Order: sequence, then structure tokens, then C-alpha cells
Amino acid sequence: MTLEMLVYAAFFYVFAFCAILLAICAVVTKRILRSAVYLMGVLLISAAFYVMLNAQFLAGVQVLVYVGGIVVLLVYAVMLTQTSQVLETLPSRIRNTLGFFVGVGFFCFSLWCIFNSDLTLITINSKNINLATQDIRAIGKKLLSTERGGYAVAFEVLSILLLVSVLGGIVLARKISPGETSPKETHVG
Amino acid sequence: MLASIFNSPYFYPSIYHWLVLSSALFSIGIYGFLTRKNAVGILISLELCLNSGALNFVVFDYFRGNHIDGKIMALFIIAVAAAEVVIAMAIFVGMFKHKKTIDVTEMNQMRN
Amino acid sequence: MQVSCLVFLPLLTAFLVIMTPRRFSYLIRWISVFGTGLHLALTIMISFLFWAEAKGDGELLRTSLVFKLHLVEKISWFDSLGIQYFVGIDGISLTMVVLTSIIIFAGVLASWNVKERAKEFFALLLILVTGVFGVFVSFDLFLFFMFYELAVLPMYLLIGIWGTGPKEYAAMKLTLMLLIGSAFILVGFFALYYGSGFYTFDLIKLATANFPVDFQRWVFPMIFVGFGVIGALYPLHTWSPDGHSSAPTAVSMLHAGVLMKLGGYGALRIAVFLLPEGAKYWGLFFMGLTTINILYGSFGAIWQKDLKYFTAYSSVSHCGFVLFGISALNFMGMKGAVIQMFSHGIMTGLFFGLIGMVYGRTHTRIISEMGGLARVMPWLATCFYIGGLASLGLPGLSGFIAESHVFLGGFFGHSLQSVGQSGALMKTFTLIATLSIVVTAVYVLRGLGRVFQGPIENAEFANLEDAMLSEKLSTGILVVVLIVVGLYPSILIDVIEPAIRPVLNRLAGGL
Amino acid sequence: MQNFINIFTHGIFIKHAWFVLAVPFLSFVFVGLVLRPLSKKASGLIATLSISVTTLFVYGIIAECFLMHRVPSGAAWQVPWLRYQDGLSATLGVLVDPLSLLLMCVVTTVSALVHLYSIGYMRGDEGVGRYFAFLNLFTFSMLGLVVAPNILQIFIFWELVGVSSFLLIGYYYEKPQAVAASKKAFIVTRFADLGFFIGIFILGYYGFQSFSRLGPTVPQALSPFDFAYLTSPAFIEFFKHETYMIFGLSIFSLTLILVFMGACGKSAMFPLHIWLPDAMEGPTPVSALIHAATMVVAGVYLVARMFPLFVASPEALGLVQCVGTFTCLFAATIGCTQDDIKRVLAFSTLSQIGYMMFALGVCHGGNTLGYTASLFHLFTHAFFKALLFLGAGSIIHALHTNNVWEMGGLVKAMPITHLTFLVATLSISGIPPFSGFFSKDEILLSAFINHQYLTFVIALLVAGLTSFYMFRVYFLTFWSEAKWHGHVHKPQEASWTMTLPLLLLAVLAAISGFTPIAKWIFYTKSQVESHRLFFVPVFGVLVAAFGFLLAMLFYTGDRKIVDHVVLKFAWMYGVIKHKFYIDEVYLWITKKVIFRFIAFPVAWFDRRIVDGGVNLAAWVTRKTGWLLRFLQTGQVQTYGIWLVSGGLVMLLVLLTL
Amino acid sequence: MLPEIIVLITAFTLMFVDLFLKRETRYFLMGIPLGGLALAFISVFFLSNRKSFGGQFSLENIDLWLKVFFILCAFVIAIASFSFILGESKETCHKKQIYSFEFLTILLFNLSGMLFLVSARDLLTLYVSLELSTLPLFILTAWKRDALSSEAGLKYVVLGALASALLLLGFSIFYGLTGTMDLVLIGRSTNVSPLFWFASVLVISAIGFKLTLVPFHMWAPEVYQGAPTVVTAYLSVASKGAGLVLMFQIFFRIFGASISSFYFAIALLSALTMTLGNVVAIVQENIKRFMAFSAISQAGYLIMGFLGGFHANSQAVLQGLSRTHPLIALSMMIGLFGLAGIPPLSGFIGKFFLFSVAASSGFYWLVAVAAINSVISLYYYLRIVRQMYIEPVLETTVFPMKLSMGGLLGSLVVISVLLGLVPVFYETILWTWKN
Repeated sequence: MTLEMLVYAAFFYVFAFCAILLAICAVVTKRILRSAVYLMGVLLISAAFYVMLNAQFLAGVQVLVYVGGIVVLLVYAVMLTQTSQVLETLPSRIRNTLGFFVGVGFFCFSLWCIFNSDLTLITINSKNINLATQDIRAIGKKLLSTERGGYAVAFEVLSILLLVSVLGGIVLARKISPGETSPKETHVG
Repeated sequence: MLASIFNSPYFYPSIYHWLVLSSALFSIGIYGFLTRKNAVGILISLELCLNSGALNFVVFDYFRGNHIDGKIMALFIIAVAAAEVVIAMAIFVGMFKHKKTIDVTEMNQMRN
Repeated sequence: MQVSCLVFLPLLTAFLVIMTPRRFSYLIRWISVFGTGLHLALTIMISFLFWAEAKGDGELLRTSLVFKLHLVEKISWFDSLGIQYFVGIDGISLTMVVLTSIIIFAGVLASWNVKERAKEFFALLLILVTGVFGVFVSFDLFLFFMFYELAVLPMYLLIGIWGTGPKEYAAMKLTLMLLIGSAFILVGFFALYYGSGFYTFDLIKLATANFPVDFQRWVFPMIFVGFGVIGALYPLHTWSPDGHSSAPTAVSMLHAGVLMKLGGYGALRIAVFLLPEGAKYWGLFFMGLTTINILYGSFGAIWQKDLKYFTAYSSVSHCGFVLFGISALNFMGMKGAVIQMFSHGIMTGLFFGLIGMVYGRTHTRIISEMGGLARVMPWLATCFYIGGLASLGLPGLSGFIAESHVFLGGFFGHSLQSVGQSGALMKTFTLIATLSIVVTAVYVLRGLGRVFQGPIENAEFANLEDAMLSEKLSTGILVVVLIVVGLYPSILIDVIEPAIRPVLNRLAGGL
Repeated sequence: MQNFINIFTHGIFIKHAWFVLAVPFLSFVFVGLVLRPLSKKASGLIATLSISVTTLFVYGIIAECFLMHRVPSGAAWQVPWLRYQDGLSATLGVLVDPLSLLLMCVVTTVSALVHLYSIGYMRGDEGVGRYFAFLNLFTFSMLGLVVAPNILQIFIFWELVGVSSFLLIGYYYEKPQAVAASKKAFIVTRFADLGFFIGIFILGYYGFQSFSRLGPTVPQALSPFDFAYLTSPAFIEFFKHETYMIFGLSIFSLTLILVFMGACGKSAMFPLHIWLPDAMEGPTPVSALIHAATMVVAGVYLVARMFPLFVASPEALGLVQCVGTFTCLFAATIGCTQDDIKRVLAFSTLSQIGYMMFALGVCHGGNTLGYTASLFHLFTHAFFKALLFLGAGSIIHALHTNNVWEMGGLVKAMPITHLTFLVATLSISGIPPFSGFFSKDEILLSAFINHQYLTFVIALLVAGLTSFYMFRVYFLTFWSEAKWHGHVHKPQEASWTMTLPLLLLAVLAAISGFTPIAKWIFYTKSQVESHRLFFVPVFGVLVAAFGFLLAMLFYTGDRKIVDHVVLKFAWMYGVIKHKFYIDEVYLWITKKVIFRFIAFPVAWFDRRIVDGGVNLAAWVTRKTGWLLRFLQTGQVQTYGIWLVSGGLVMLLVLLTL
Repeated sequence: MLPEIIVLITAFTLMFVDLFLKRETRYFLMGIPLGGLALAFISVFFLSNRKSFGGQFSLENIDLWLKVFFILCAFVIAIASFSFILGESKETCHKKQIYSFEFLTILLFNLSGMLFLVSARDLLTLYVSLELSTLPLFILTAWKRDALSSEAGLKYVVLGALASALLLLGFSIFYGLTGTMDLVLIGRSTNVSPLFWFASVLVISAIGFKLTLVPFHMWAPEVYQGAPTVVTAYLSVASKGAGLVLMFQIFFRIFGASISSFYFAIALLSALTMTLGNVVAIVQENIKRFMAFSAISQAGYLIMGFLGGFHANSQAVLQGLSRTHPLIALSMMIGLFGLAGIPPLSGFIGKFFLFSVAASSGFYWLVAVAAINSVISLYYYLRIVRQMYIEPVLETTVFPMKLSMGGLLGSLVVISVLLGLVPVFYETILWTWKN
């Protein structure tokens, strides 16, 4: 065990423990704002994981987009719906236990499956490592290439998806000018 | 004794460790999804799940894949998550206008 | 070419009826009468053609294992799935086609005074008949099933809209039970389709596939019970009393007269023909069941207050004869079953037609309220009595021919092991079944006596008028047919016998 | 004259024997469809004409046979009618042999006379066309029954006879009792026919099995149903040794008992006799024809036709004898107490048929004289019983009442009826010169020869009773003081159409005793003339005379003796008057037992259980649907739980399978 | 790629033109989407099966017909939605909503997502196009912005996100097991280990969600009830079609070899879905909830097609899809029950093929259950027929049907009857299939 590996392992365990602790807190806290913050913590740690798995560019994107964008959006939502002050009450006994059992069940099943199937390890060989260094260029090239392995089509589809979500967001949440009649409850017969 | 732990073959974080970690996160996400009352809380736990999925992809990419596809997939997952959150937020806000609360348990006007 | 236009002529008439505007309700009736009349003529022409062609069939079929069809038309439809439009005529189908065309002609004549929404009524009736004709002449299982569904579905609307009494309930129950029956048949057909290994629905081709014995043992009851539902097999007959009593005249004539024969026809043509081993295995069980069917129907009829329920129960008992004959699995039994199908079809058609006419006049069907109508409507009374005597099996009328065949068939047992243990059991079943001729006599005379004979109870029946011309014509035809078949049965027997031969040869192990 | 005789020598009549059946059928169709609505008189005339032509034709056949001194044994004419199976088919034909000739002669003669009589009797009625059509139908079916060469044809015409009697009894369908009587008659006979039908099955079954082997040996047999085959010694031998036993009886005797059950129904023997007295609701000529001369003897004819089989089974013949004797006594006792003239005659018919039955029955004692005696009695009884009925008919026609006590003093008012009625009464009571004496004497003789002494004694007693009740009716109707003075028009003799048949029948009743039946009809020729015991007829006459005196004592003077006797035996008299309450027992059985405990539960069961079953299935689907509906709680998170846990369960399913 | 591009171009032009034109004159705007879709419809036939974009986007014959199916559905829904958009129908609740042509743009984007889904050949494109074909539906469901619609939208979003998370995890495991993103390669190389089962279950639950199979169907009733009628129609037709395509891609590409081990699971799912769908549909009062459950039972029939082999079943699935689906759902959804009287005939033939596939692999018990269920489904068809014909006609519960709508649906009915009898449509599919 080289020193470097030792440090690597130490980092892994520390970060893993923190991630799981923060996740549990995010899920359990009563105040919604606090849970958003905990979520931010988990995301940052996972960015660190990405670095450990030498996906540096991804870590950057994660921090920028995920933490910067989505979490902020979550906070806005909390502000807009004025639920930050309101203390969220505990879920009913049954729902809680049921949820717990399902969560634990899921976890045990996945563990059982993981440890029963033989994931033959592809040892880290040299070729992979140097590749990792210029990963951004490779990602960029693969992203837009139209040959066999490329994802140009997916890229275009993603752009449309984002456009639609923005359009949808606007349509659904735009303010109705006070002039119009308030939306009356209508049922189709 | 400590040394023995450090040198044992299972100490260094192999693929199994990563997978356990990501499925732990996923399970916590699911638990959160099933028990939080606040709609945003549900969203948060969903983000947890998606993030653990992305992590899973990167892990598999690192250990078994060709070191690029997994990352691209993670990238796309982040983008899609963003799109979802936008739409979810819009609907929550719309919901809030009517019910003055986004407590999911009260939204059962249509049932049986 | 003739058989296809035989099947689709009623559809054409229905189309014409739909085209005529609603105002000319009189014209609608004339079109449908003319259509069905033309159809009757066509049927007679075809039967002559058949006689000409089928001259030599008697000996030819003595040993053959497959039906000898005439006027065959075969056009491929979905050939990748082995489905084709395969239509033909043999002895049994011809009998059934003649029966149906007579009944529909009489039915249309009998429903001369249907006033509201006459257009849809006649159109649906004719569509129903197309389905029935299709079933009797089709030799491709898919086509058979298609026409079978076509025959069952208009029934819902016909009873639902023009019926009387609890019509929705009766219509819904009838349609659903028949369709559950057809669900069983569908599964059976698929079993045949895949079990045979030929991947074809063609009946003749399937006949050459020898199905393994235990396969036959579970498919046979599936198909037999499926057809049993519409053939009023014992526990599954509950739809028929309600269905018949709340259906309008023409519909219950057609239904009891013809549709219930689909069950017997299908059971004979498909279940027994394709799966002889299964038939032998289950023969005794169904024979016992149908014995109950026969007695149950006749005892039930004694107690009925309403005339239509009375006839419905009697037709349950007579349909029991049909299935009894088939499950006897020998030459006389099956031949008797086909004759009974024909003769009972005519009889019940006559009965329901007459009940409709009586109801048209007295507006009541309760037996105890009516009395002494013979004085007022002698024609209807005589026809009713002839029908009644035919149903209790008076020699000289067609009822006796059928019943004697079925009883002798049941008593003489399998052509193979007539003596053994199953032979004795079959004899006891037959003897129990013969008790029905007494019980039938009791309820027929009791019912008719109370309705037609004795003094006229309530005064306003005194000045009812007798049958109109159209009604006289319709009942007249049916009575003449009953008497002709009764006096000179070999008209029917010479046609049916060659067609039964193949089924018998397969049963006798000639696989 | 000579050429007139040699017409009969060419055998034309026998060759065209189908003519006997064709004419009545054609006239039935013609009268029924064409003439009935047109004119009453024409239909009456045509019907009578056709039957008389048939009668003459039958006489032609008899003359032909008589002149050629031999009677052809096989069926004169056969046409295949209904093919059941390769070896089994039913044919329609005419069998001409001594037995069928005798019956044909009786049936056609009586029928012709009744037709003639009916023209007068039914003059005023409005349904006359229908009446004559049915009468013709009845004659046709009776003739069909009599000439049947095979057992299936007998059954077919057996049913047709039953139906035509049903139609004729129910002729006055206005009257509820007539409707009930016709329904009762048909159902009871139908029940008996069930036994006959099963008998035919078993015979046909064993016949079919053995036909391939034994068929060729029997000359005349065409199919297993033919009498020639059934009564052939080969078949009897085969059938007798069939070992199959049911209820302790061999199949052979069981079949014969079943056939006898059919015969009982039609001839109204003891257990199934209840329909005959009620059948008097029909018009009197009908009773005369059907319930005196023809239909009721069909049972005797059947037993006679199957006699070789019966002889081979002692149990069957024993039963025939018992039933015959008991009915004879039973009916005679009731006959004495009836008030309605037609009921008296009905019971007397019952008792006379009882005579014929037990005459056949005693033959199991060895000597088959009874066979000839019974048929001889059948021959004579037909004429004088028809005469009695027609006489009663003309009385009723004149006085419009059936009750014997309301009649009286008709000696001068209706001389011809009185004379003919007297002849018939003398004949039935067995007074020497008349036919009744000869046939009854033969029966008594056959009973005595076969050592059936109990039957012999009962027969004598019944002979006495017969003469007693017949003379009771005679004295009450003709000699007691007239009670009809009050009526507006006084009774007088009817028109010639009614009186001529009476006279003819009277002549026949008188001379028919002398016809040499024994020469033609016998089972074993040797036993017929074997011995003549003189004391049997003497006892018969003595007993008859005693009955006559008793009746004269009771009924000529005033009525106090009768009242005194009635008072003394009041209870017994009441029971006998009500026919031992057997009708009520039957009624109770059908109404209470069959309808209430079988028909009602079946109908109820069908409506509640079987129907209920279907509705239950519908209710179950609806209820599950209703329950499952509440699965949708509206909580998003419950849906989430369902979704994930569903996935996990799916995983379990996949892993385990 | 041609149809997708055309659809996108129409969507963008519609969006821009909508911005610039005044509210009243926008009436003639309807022409753009219809014209665009017609063009796309024609363009599909010019493509022969060649791969472009380096195999990311390939087109085989079956996809040809699937695309035709999607475009046809979108075309019909577009026509149907005009009355909704232009505010004549009672549903549009307030002024502001009127002339909002965004509805159609989002619809077109959704359609493009489905078209991409059909030709996706690797995990990434599959995932993204799946997202593109579900996210717009969340928006459309919550379109009316009233209490019911928003609640429906919320539930749909939340559960949809959960389903996509599960799908994601499944895909990641597949990627992990095989190391490649390409579907076909994954299909070839998978070794059957517990993790593979775990991943397939996750994917099946996502498919189950989209196809409303029983344990995953809970969202359907509320969403169908809450969403505007046109969207409900679209949901039950197109989104179910998309679910089928997803199942098609997954089952025949990824599971390829080991599909037979899934037969029992599919049969179980199908039986459960059919029975629950039919049984609960009987007791529903609300018309749209009733439609939801009847659509659920339809899904049960459809997946029976997957019990046969690749070739046998694809015709059956297509038959089932084209027959049972558009006609019944459409005519029901838009409330024209008049046409409901005919489904048994045309539906019958579609179902017949599906049953035959199930019977071919020996699932006779399933065919029996399916036949009984079709009887139950007939029960409520007949109830509707009764409402129309037998009961005295109540006030028309359906909003006035414009000529265009009537004409369209009438023609669809005729097509359906013809499809049943005339074999030409069916034969051509077979022909294209063969070569």
C-alpha cells in the first residue's frame, strides 16, 4: 500500500461518511432551508468524488451547474412558497415506517445483487490513466461527433429539452394580470 | 492491528465500495421521497437519487467503461435534472397559488 | 358463388332497409319480407343443387374420415396466419340453413306490427341472421368465430331496445354469458390452431392432424362447454328463460329457434369431429348432465306462470335432447340430434311466433289470466296445439322422429362398447330421459288447456279477431314443415345421414 | 251371382290392402281442411261414406279369405318409412291375418254405424265438421294400429289413437270438466305408453343384436321390429335365455310386463282406469266407438298379438290374469252404484275387458282356449256394448239428462230404443240365445279347464253382478214411472239415422254368438274343441237369472227396499259410489307431490340458485372493483411506495423463477 | 432524420409567428402545425432504412410504422386541440389562456422526442429522448392551472421524476455490466447475473410507469382526470405508444437473447393489469377516470404481444397498437361515444392477434384471462352503448362537435373497419418486414 493509495483511501472514507451523514440530515430535518443546504453539501462532496475518479471537468460542471444553479433554484422555490418559516410536521407513523422499510429493502436488495454478481475488475492500466489527463478534449470531441460512438443527436435533443422546460416553466408560472377573471373551478362533465 | 486493517485487500476503495456508497445515497433519497411532506423536500431527495445515479455512471465508467461515455452521461443527467427541477418548481408555484400550501398530503382532491 | 350470396343476401337487405328513409315504415317491412322471401327461394334452389350433387355421397362417405363439401368457395384472407374465407355446404349445414331461412321468413312476417324504430329493428335482425348463416356454412374456425360474434352482438340491442319486462338486465346477462361461452371457444380454437402443428384454422386440414389424447381430453370439454352455454347446457342455461321472455317476438323466435342450435351444431361439427378421444372420455359425463337438462327443463316448465317462460323452459329441455344425442356418440344419437335441432327450431319458432301474436291481442302473457281463446282465435289455437303435440313427440309430427332417434341412440350406446359398464349407465340415462315424454305431455296440455280451452274468463277477450293474413302465412309455413317432416322423414334423413358418417368413422377409431 | 263370387277369388282385395288405411286418412284430410268450414251436412255425409266404403272393402277381404280357405300369413303391403340405422328401420304396412281381420271387421263396422248415428245425434252442434274429422282420424289410427306388421307401427298409431281420443273427449272444450277429462285421459295413457316405449326399446335392442344371426331363419321378417320376427320361436328362445336380471325379474318377463303396462293404460285396467269414467264427458257416439268397441280393446289386441311371447313367460301371464280378474270384480261393484247411465256403461266396459284380459291370462295353466275365448268375447262385446251406448245416447238425446233416476216410462215413448236396449242387456248378461252367453261361456270354460278355480268363481260372481246392474239400468230407464211429464216436448223416437244403427247392432248382437270364430282364431288348434263341460253354461245362466230377479225386485216397485239396503250398508255404499276414492288419490299425488315437491323446487332452484349464481359472479366482480377503487388514496407518496415496492416484488419473482 | 427536422422546424416557426401576430388574427395559425405534420407524414415514406449519424440514428421498417403512428396521433390531437386552444370548449378556464399556441409547440416538441425515441440506438440518446417525450407532458397536464390540473401535474412530475431516477440507475448498471452505451452491443454481451436482474427490474418499473402497468399505474387515474381532455387523449394514445416503443427497444435490443426468462413476469403483469383495469373501470362514475382505467386494461392487452418471438410479436404489437388503440381511445376521449359501438369488431381483430401470440408460447391460461377480461370490458362498452341508444337521450354531455372533428373521426372509424377486413394494410407491413 503506497502512501498515495493510503491517502486516497482515507479521503474516500472520510468523504463517504460525510456524504451519507449529510444526506440523512437533508432528508430528516424539519426546516426545508436547512435540508437544501445539506443537499448542497452532499453535491459538493460528490463533486469531490468525481475528482477522485479523475472526472475533473465533471466535478467543475457539478459544482457550477448543480450546486450553483439547481440548489439556488430550490431555495427560490422555498422562498416563493413561503414555507421556510413553517415547521414541517413529522410524517404519519405508518408512512414513516413504510418509507423506511422500502428504503432499507431497496438498499439490501441492491447490496445483495452487487455482491452476488462478479464485477470482474478491469485493473487500472496505464493506457487509461494518460487518457484521463486530456479528458475535456475527448469529451468535447465525442459529444459532437456524428460517427459511431458520438452523441451529437443526444446533444441536440438535450438542447430542445432544456428549451421546452424553460418554455413550460414560463407558461405555467407566469403571473396572470389582475384584469382577467380568476380561474374558476371547472370540471369536464 | 491498525496496520492489518490498512493492508487488508479490502481496505483500498474498490468498485464495490463505490457501488455501496451510491446505492446508500439512492436509498436515502428514496426514503426521503417517500416520507417528506413538503413538495420541495421531495424534490431535494429526488436530486439526491439523480446525483447518486450520475455517481454510479462515473464509477462504472472509471472501473469498467471507456472513461468518456460515463462522464458524458453524467453531464447529461445534470442537465436533465435541471430541466426537471424547473418544471417541478413551476408546478409547485402554480399549486401554491391555489392551496396556499405545498404539503403533498393535502393534495388528494381526486381520489378513489 | 351461391353460398356466399346466401350468407350476404340478408346483409344486403339490411343495407337496403337502412337506406330507406324512416317515414316509409311500410316500405321497410316489405323490403325485409321480400328479402327474406327471396332468401328462402335461394335456399330451396341451393338444396336442390345440393341434392343433385350429393347423389352418390351415401356410399362414398361410408368410410371417409372427412366431410364431403359441396358448392365450396375458398379465398385466402390472412394466409400468413392460415386464415381463409372457406365456405361450403354439407348435409348438416344444409339442414340448418333451411331451418334458419324458414324461421327468419316467419319471424319477419310475425313482427309485422313493430312500430317504433322499425328500421333499426329489421336491420339488426337481418345482420343477426347473416351472422347465423355465416356460422352454418363456414369451415374455417376464425371465420366461424367471427360470424359467431356477429350473431351474438346485435342481440343486445334487439332485446335492450325493443324488449319488454327487465329488458336491460336480460339483454346484458344474455350477451355476457354468451360471450363468456365464446371466450371458452376462443381458447379452444387457439389450442387447436397451435396444437395441430399446422398453424391453420381450416377445419378439413385440422381433421388430418391427430391430436395427442390428453390434449384432446382438456380441449374437448373447453369447446363443448363453450358451445354448451349457447346450447343451454344445464348449469349455464339461466340466460335463456330471461332472454327469451323479454325479447320481442321475432328475436325470440330467431334466438330460441336458431341461435340455440349454434351450440349443438358447433359441438358436433368441431368438438366431436376434431377431438374424438376427448368426446369418448367426456361423453358419459355430458350425457348425465344433459339428462338433468331434459328433466329440469320440463319440470321447470310445469310451474311457470308466464307463457314465454313456459316455452323458454321447454326449449331448454328440447335443447337438452340435442346435446344428449350428441353425447351418445353413435350414429342414431347424432343423427337424432341434428333432426331434433331442425324440428325443435321449427317448433319453438312456431311457439314464440304464436305467443307474440296472442300477446299482440290480449296484451298479457300470464297463463292464468287467459282462458277459452280457442273460440275467439281458432287458427292460432290449432297451430298452438299442433306445435304442442309436436313438442311432446306425437308420431306423424317431426318431434317424434327426433325423439325416437335420440332415445334409440342413447339406448343402443356406443357402436363400440354397447354392453360394457358405460353401456349400462347410458341405458339408465336414456330411461330417465324417456320420463320426459310424460312430463312434457303434462306441461304442454296443462298450459295449452288453461290458455285456449275452457270458458272465456274475462269479457274483453270475447271480441278479439283471429290471425291476419301475414300471421296465417308465417304460422302456416311452420306447421306444414312440421307435418311434412313428420309424415315423410326421409326428406331430412337422406340429407343428414351422409354428413354424420365421417364423424362416426372418426369416433370408431378410424383416425 | 257366380261372377260376383269369383271377383273375390283373384285376391285383388288383399293385394290392395293399403286401401283400408288410405281412405280414412284421405277423408280425414279432406273433411278436416276443406269441408269443415264449408258445410256441416256435407262433412258428415262424406265422413260416413268413406268409412262405409272401407267397411265394405274389409268385408271384401274377409270374403276373399273365406272363399280361398286360407289366410296369407305375411304383411300384405309394406313401405319403408323411417331408417334409423343400417339394420334397424321402421316400415308402414298392412298385415292381413285372422287376428287383424277380426279386429278390422269389428272396428270398421262399429265405426260406420257410429258415424251414421252421429249424423243424427250431432245435428244441432256447430263444431260438427271438426267432430267428423277427428272421428275419421280416430278410425284411421285404430285401423293403422290393428293392421300393424311391426311393433313400432303399433306404437305410432297407439299414440295417434291416444291423441284422437283426447281431441274427441275434449270436443266440448267450453266445459271445464271435458277439458280436464281429456287432459287426464291423454296423460294417463301417455304414462302407460312410456312403459310400452321402454318395452319396445328393450325388444328392439335384443332383436337388433340377434337379428343378424336369427333374421334369415325367419321368412317374413324384414327388421328386428317385425312381429313375424319377434314372435318367432328362434327369437323367443334367444330372448328367454337372456340372463340379465333386474329387480329379481328376468329381462324377458320385465319387457313383457312393461308392454302389458302400455296395454293396461289403453284398456283402462285397474291402476290406470281412472280416465275412462271421466272420458264420458265426450259426446255419446264417441264413447260408443272409442270407449266401448275399439280403443279400449287395443290393449287386449296387443297382448293377443304378442301372445307367443307372453305364453313363454308365466310371470307376465300371471300378472295379466290377476289384473284382469281384479279389474273385473272392482268395476262390476262400482257399476252397481252409479247414477249416470254412461258411467254405469263405462264401468261395465271395464269389467268386460277385465273378462277378456283374464281370459288371456289363464292360458298359463296350459290350455290356450282362453285366447280364442277372449277374442270371441271381444268380438261380441263390441257390438252389444256399442248398442248399449247408442241406446243410452238416444235416451239422453231425448231427455237431455244422464241421471238414471230422472228417466222412466220410455217403453211406449221409444219402442225401438227399448227393444234394442233389451236385446243388448240380455246379451251382456249372458242369456242363452244372445251372443254374450256364448263368449262368456267360453271364457268361464277356459278358466275352469286351466284349473283357475278362484278366477272361475269370481267370474261367475261378476256375471251375476253384470246382469244385476244392467237390468237395474233397464228397469229404471224404461219401466219406472215417467218423471219427464213436466218437460215441454215429450221424448219420442229419433230420426232414422239414429234408429237404423240401433237395429243393425241389435241384429249383430243377437247373431254374432253363432259365428265360428274358433275355426279361424286359435293359438294351438288341438286344444280348442277338446272338451265341452255342460255344467259351466248352466251355472252362468242361473247366476244371470238370479241377478235379473234381484234387479227386478229392487227397482220395479217403489224404492223403499233400495233405500233400506242403502241405509244398512251406507258406509260401504258411499265408498263404492266414490270409486274407492282412487281419483282423489291420483289427484293428490299429481297436485301435491309432483307439482309441489318436484316442479316448484325445480323452478325455485332455477330462479334462486342457478340464476343467483350468475348474479353472484356479477356482484363479486362489481364488489372487487369497488374495493380496489379505494386503493387510489390520492397520496402521491403511497403511489411512490407502490411503485418501488412493486419493482422489488417483481425482482423477487424474477429471481425465484 | 427528415421527419424529426420537419417537426422541429414547424414548432419553431409556430413559436415565432405566434409572438408577432395579434391575438385576433392568429386564427389562421392553425394551418402551420397541420401543414408541418402532413409534410412530416409524407417525408417518413421517403426514408429507406439507412443509418445516419454513425448509427446513433437508424431506421428499420418497424420504426417506419411506429413513426407513422406517432405522427398520425399528433395530427389528430392537433385538430382536436384547436377548440381547446381557441377557448370555445368549456375547459379553457380563463381569458389569458386563449390563443396560447405554446400548447401546440410543446406538443410538437413532445412528438419530436417520441420520434427520436424510436430511432435511438444507445443508452444516452434513449434516456434523453425519453425525457423529452415525458417532460412536456408534465407541462401539458398542468396546463389549465386550476386546482385539479395542478394537482395532477404535481403528482405526474413527482412520480415521473422517480421513475426516471430508477431508469437512470438501471441504465447505469447496464453500462456497468457491459461497458458500452450501444444498445445492440449491450444485448449481445450481457451475462445473466443478479445485478442484471436488478437493473432489468428497475427498467421494467420505469416502463411500467409509462405504460401504466398494474403496480406502477397509480398515477394514471388522477392525471387523466385532472389533465385537459385533449391531453388525456394524447396521454393515453401517444405516451402509451412511447412506453411501448421503450419496451420494444429495451426488450428486443437489450434483453434480446434472454427474453424468454421474462415471459412469466410479462404474463403476470399483463393479467394483473387487464383484470384490475377492467374490474375497477366498471365502478367508475367520472368519465375521464373511467377512460383511465379502460386505457390501463388496454395496456394489459398490449404487452401480451411481447410474449412471442421478435418477428411474430412485432406484427401483433403493431396490430394491437393500431387497432385497439387510436380508435377506441380517441373516440372515447373526445367524448363521441357514438363511435364506441364499433370497437368490438375492429378491436376484436387486434385482440385476436395479441391472443394468438400469447397462445403461441403456451400461455393458454393467460388467453383465458384475457378473453374473460374482454367480456368485462364489453360490459362497460355496452353500458355506454346503452346510455346512447336505449336510455332516452339526455342533454348532450359532450361539447358541440365541429364538423372537422366529426368528419375526422368518421373517417377513422371507416379505416378501422376496413383494417379489420381488408388485409392490404396488414400485408404491406409484412412485406416491408420481410425485406
